[in-house]
Amino acid sequence: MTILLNENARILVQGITGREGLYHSERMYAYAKNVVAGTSPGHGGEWVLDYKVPVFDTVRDAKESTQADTSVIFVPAFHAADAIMESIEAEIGLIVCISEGIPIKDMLKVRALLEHSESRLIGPNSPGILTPGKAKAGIIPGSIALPGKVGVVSRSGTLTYEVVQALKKAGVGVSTCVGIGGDPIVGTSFVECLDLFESDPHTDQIVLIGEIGGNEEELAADFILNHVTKPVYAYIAGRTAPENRRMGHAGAIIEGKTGSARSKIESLLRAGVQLFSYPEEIAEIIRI
Amino acid sequence: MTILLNENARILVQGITGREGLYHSERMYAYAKNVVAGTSPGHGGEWVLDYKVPVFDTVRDAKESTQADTSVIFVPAFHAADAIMESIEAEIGLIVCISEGIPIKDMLKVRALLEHSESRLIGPNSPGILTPGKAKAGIIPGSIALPGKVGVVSRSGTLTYEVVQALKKAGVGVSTCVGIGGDPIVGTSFVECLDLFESDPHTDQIVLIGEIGGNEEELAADFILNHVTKPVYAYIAGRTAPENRRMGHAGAIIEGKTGSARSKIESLLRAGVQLFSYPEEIAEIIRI
Amino acid sequence: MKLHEYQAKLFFSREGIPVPKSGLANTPIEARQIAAEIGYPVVLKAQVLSGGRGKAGGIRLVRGDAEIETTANLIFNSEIRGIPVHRLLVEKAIEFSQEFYLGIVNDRSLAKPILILSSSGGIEIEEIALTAPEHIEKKPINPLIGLQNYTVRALASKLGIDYSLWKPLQQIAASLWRLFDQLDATLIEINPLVVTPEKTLMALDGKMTIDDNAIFRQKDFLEVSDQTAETPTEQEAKKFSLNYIQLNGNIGCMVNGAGLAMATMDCIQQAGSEPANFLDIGGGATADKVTAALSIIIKDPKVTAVLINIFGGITRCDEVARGLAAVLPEMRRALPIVVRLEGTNAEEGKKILEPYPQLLQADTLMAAAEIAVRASKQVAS
Amino acid sequence: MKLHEYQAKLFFSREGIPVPKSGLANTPIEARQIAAEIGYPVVLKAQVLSGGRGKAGGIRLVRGDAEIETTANLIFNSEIRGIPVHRLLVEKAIEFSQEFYLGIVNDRSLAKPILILSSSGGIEIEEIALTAPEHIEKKPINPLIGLQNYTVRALASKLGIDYSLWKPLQQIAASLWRLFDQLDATLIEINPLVVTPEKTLMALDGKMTIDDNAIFRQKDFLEVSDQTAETPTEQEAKKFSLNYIQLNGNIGCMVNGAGLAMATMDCIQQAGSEPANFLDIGGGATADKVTAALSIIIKDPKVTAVLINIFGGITRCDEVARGLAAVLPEMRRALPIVVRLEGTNAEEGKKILEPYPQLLQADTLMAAAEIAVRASKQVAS
Repeated sequence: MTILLNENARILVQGITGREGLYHSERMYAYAKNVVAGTSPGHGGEWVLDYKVPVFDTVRDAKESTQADTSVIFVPAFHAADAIMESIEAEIGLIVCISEGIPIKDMLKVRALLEHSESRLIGPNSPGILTPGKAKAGIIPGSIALPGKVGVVSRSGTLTYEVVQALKKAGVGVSTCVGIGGDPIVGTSFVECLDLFESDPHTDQIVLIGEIGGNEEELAADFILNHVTKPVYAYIAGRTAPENRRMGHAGAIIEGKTGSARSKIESLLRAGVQLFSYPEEIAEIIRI
Repeated sequence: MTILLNENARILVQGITGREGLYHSERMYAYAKNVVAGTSPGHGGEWVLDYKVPVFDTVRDAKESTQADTSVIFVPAFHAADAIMESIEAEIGLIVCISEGIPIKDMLKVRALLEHSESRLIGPNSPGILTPGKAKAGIIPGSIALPGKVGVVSRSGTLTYEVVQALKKAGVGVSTCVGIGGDPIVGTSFVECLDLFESDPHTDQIVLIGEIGGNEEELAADFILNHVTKPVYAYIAGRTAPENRRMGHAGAIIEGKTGSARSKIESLLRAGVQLFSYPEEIAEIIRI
Repeated sequence: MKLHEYQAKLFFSREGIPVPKSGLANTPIEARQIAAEIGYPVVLKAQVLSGGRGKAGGIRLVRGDAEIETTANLIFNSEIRGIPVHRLLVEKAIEFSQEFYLGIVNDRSLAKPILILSSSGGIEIEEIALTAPEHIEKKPINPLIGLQNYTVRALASKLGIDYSLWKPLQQIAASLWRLFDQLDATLIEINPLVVTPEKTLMALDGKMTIDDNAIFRQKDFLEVSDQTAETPTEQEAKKFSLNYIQLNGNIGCMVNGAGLAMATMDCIQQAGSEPANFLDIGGGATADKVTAALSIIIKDPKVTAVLINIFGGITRCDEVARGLAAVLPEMRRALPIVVRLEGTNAEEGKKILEPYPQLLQADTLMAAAEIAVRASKQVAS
Repeated sequence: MKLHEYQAKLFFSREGIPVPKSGLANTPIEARQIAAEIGYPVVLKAQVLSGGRGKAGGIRLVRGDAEIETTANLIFNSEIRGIPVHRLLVEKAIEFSQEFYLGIVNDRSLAKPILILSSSGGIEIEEIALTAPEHIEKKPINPLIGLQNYTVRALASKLGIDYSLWKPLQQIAASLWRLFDQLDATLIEINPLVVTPEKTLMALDGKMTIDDNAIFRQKDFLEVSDQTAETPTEQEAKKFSLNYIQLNGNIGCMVNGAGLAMATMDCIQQAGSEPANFLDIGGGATADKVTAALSIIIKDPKVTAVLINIFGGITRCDEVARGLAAVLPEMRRALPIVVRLEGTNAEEGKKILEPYPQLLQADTLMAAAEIAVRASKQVAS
């Protein structure tokens, strides 16, 4: 077992007839043959991918017919919260939302719904999950990673690709790579992913890729200090980004001094994490 | 043990400095001496009932200082949902709302909150709970009931008093009398109360007092048929009430033929319940 | 509070739900003027708060100028299930190929609003609910989240509604939800929601009920609530916050609590007569309110006896007695009045009423009903 | 999107939150006219989207007609933390006995809005948060239920705020919540919320930030968004949905993905130079967008080299290459451009760029940064 996603996943693509949805469904299918259904309102009864994948009007119909357990969402931002809620209501276990630009208010509702559901949400604004050699739910290029024992978790998309590819060039493989999404409110946190990697027997080391803003990395550092025994490596992007002209005091009152690259790096160092200062440097410092 | 309320209850009165709140706090205190606190915004630090009961600004403060576990709400309708939510948030186990006239929309929110809380709500628009000889949470006159082994559950206030007093005149005592409240949306249903009475070793027989409208009585009949072994007696008020000129079809689509006195009486008869046709008749048919 | 069709359609329109062009007429002449503006054919619709208006002759098609005043007059001079007609909605007649039903109503046991959609709307919808339930689909709405589009799509998909109509259906359902949520409605329905020849959707009839408990925060309705049809007596009762419904019998009743009031009415019938009204004075009524209640009851000329049944809890019997004592000396008719006082301060109340020997006493509710019925028959004979 | 104080106060006013009388002046003469209307003393407040306006001289008290134009001129001719002043809010000066802070902001880890109240508001609030946190109370709001009065009372009670102020505080907090919820705000604050000599509350300054992702459904802001101060280049970038922020260095950057863009900037600094901008072309950029992005970068005269770093995922490298190829022939300045293409269709992209030998290639990100910095220094020398 790897975390979240493995070869037994039965993937449903919400928005499968759209440009992005169809393109990436092909890629996912090519990677692991486990795309079992798609949804697209009004297209129920059609087929895509050369009659290999049936299309349904609703997630519930798709689930009932195909036992899909993992949903990957490619719909425009203003429909994305609706799509997530549809999957929550249909009791899809793992929901991966690629769409970006969802209003925060919608995500507050989604988070509140998730609290009392059996579903886990990854994203939104996530590149998805890649378990090399086994399955892919999202848009992380399959070619950039080797199977292996390093767990990767990140708030970023393309920055993650850099790191994972650097590992591959060094011959280092990945157990699972999770992009938790770059938005302020996401379904699954660094801490939850670290917890999963810590308990995963197929993960030996963990790479965390963070960036400035919020306090996710600080919370991750606390968690690592107290609960993670496996070696953790981390990169924080945005050391040179100008501090966003802060307006209003509420942020300062809530978050105190967290949020800056310095705060995050210091917290992680205190937790015994090894920092790397540019993406490809991971290949130089990781010990296999 | 009787259901919901016994001599160990620690009662908090929300709205204790108001006219009704104060009057009924005195009655409750006189009945069982277990009113331990009251709330009234801005009156925190004061005392009522001859310095026997301290007043707090908030339910949380009151609970922390007095370990209150039961709240009785006497606040105007447009503050009542706020008061219920305050008690839910403070994790009060039993909330009894006497206030009537709460907008249904507010009650939909309250019910949704209750679903994921540890609190039980009785009411709103409830006369409260009386466990004769032990404790009283609400406005049911203590003098009308003897302690005994008949459980009483009702949607009505004064109609319940008639029935309970008729039992007393016949020398029949009550284990607990629960007014679930006359509003369309209440916190605790007939079915839940029947379930509690069925498991209560101190209740031998059950009296259910219903009225026209909704399908609570029909659901109760189903439950009695399948889950209640104790004898149940029932009275349905409104046999001669003119059918409310129904407007719109949605009610009919949702509720079908339920709602009328005939539907309720037939369902209860099918469930083996003994019906009585005027309040005092209970004294003639109940077997002790 | 139930709204008239024309009121519901104003709200529909405000939220972007398509409705036919229309105007409200108080006279046949106004009806003709409105029809001239919007163009024939038009439909004249009696604005009364009752179902079955069509079958009762309250809805009529008019094809031209020649017949409109006559037809309008016909409706104005009729009664729809006993309700006089004061206003007509004059509405452009709309062609359609299909009738849907779309509604939101609170489900009491779920404690959630339910969205209901049917591909077979129209006046037979209740019949269809019983005989062909597969034409009706419904789903609960999480009241904290609000109606989501996927819920509408799920219903439309199950009913096989043409995909070209899903988007307008989503929009109309979203508008309906906004109205339901923002206006504290307990029911809103569009029936029929028709498909026009241009493949658009249009609301041909609409019903809305607003939660009476929420009117205090609904400014829109504080103004219109006086327009809903009620008898003058019911309106006067409203002023005193008395829950009063006029009925056809001759025993006037005054009771505290709706359940007990219904039980009292049942007892009257069981004793061989019929109640003249339902009247719940509520909890904790003051003497003033009781005075008003008794005055309203005895104004009804049908009333030949009065039964006052009070079980004091929040209500104090002495307060009730004081309220009665204020009316008794001024009563013009010598009506038998049975008073039963139980519970809080009953003894004090009875003492206050001692100076009025015309009052009949009773110990039990059933006895009180029997005494009232007997006395009523003596008065009538 | 951040709103100006005057915009926030318009919303406050609409929701019934008391604010001082005021008017917006574009010139010193307008300022004098407004002041004459509302009466002296007035406060002139520079409308710029920056904190610390007072310390920077952007807020000044004016006691009479004699000094107003001079003072207004002074502010109009100044810059507040580098931002020019185009508008002044001319506001009635208000006496007060106490300053509160009241705000709502989203808490990212809780995924809930937080209500914050302080009995020690004013410009030192952040300092107080660190040194005297007992003067600040906060509580999360259930976003599905909305702010309830008991939450406001709990904070007011803990802070020992005078009971006479609880009701107005509840009302203002409720208004703030309605604005927060209805306008898709991510932050709203009133600071200071003052207690006037008449013991009423009044909002003397206000800040609001609206969720950029929700502007599409917020009609109020589609209109005002052009009024928020941004450089012309940033506005042009917005037209093409490019996330562009101008900085002070001389290596222009174009990257896909915000995280990778920041990492690229970090690499530039590590290689010994500074980035001229942050530019994220987003996922799946078309050739047109890439063309616009490169044009914007090279318009900046500070730029002495460009670093293009694309790791294709959703973005296809051949599409990016086509976009670059469209600008290259028209470039007036001979700038060194380092292009790094990885991932989806990288080989096709490289092929498209083969005809442009002026482009420098790099395999790794760090190498690309080093090459760009070296080339930049050669250009500069």
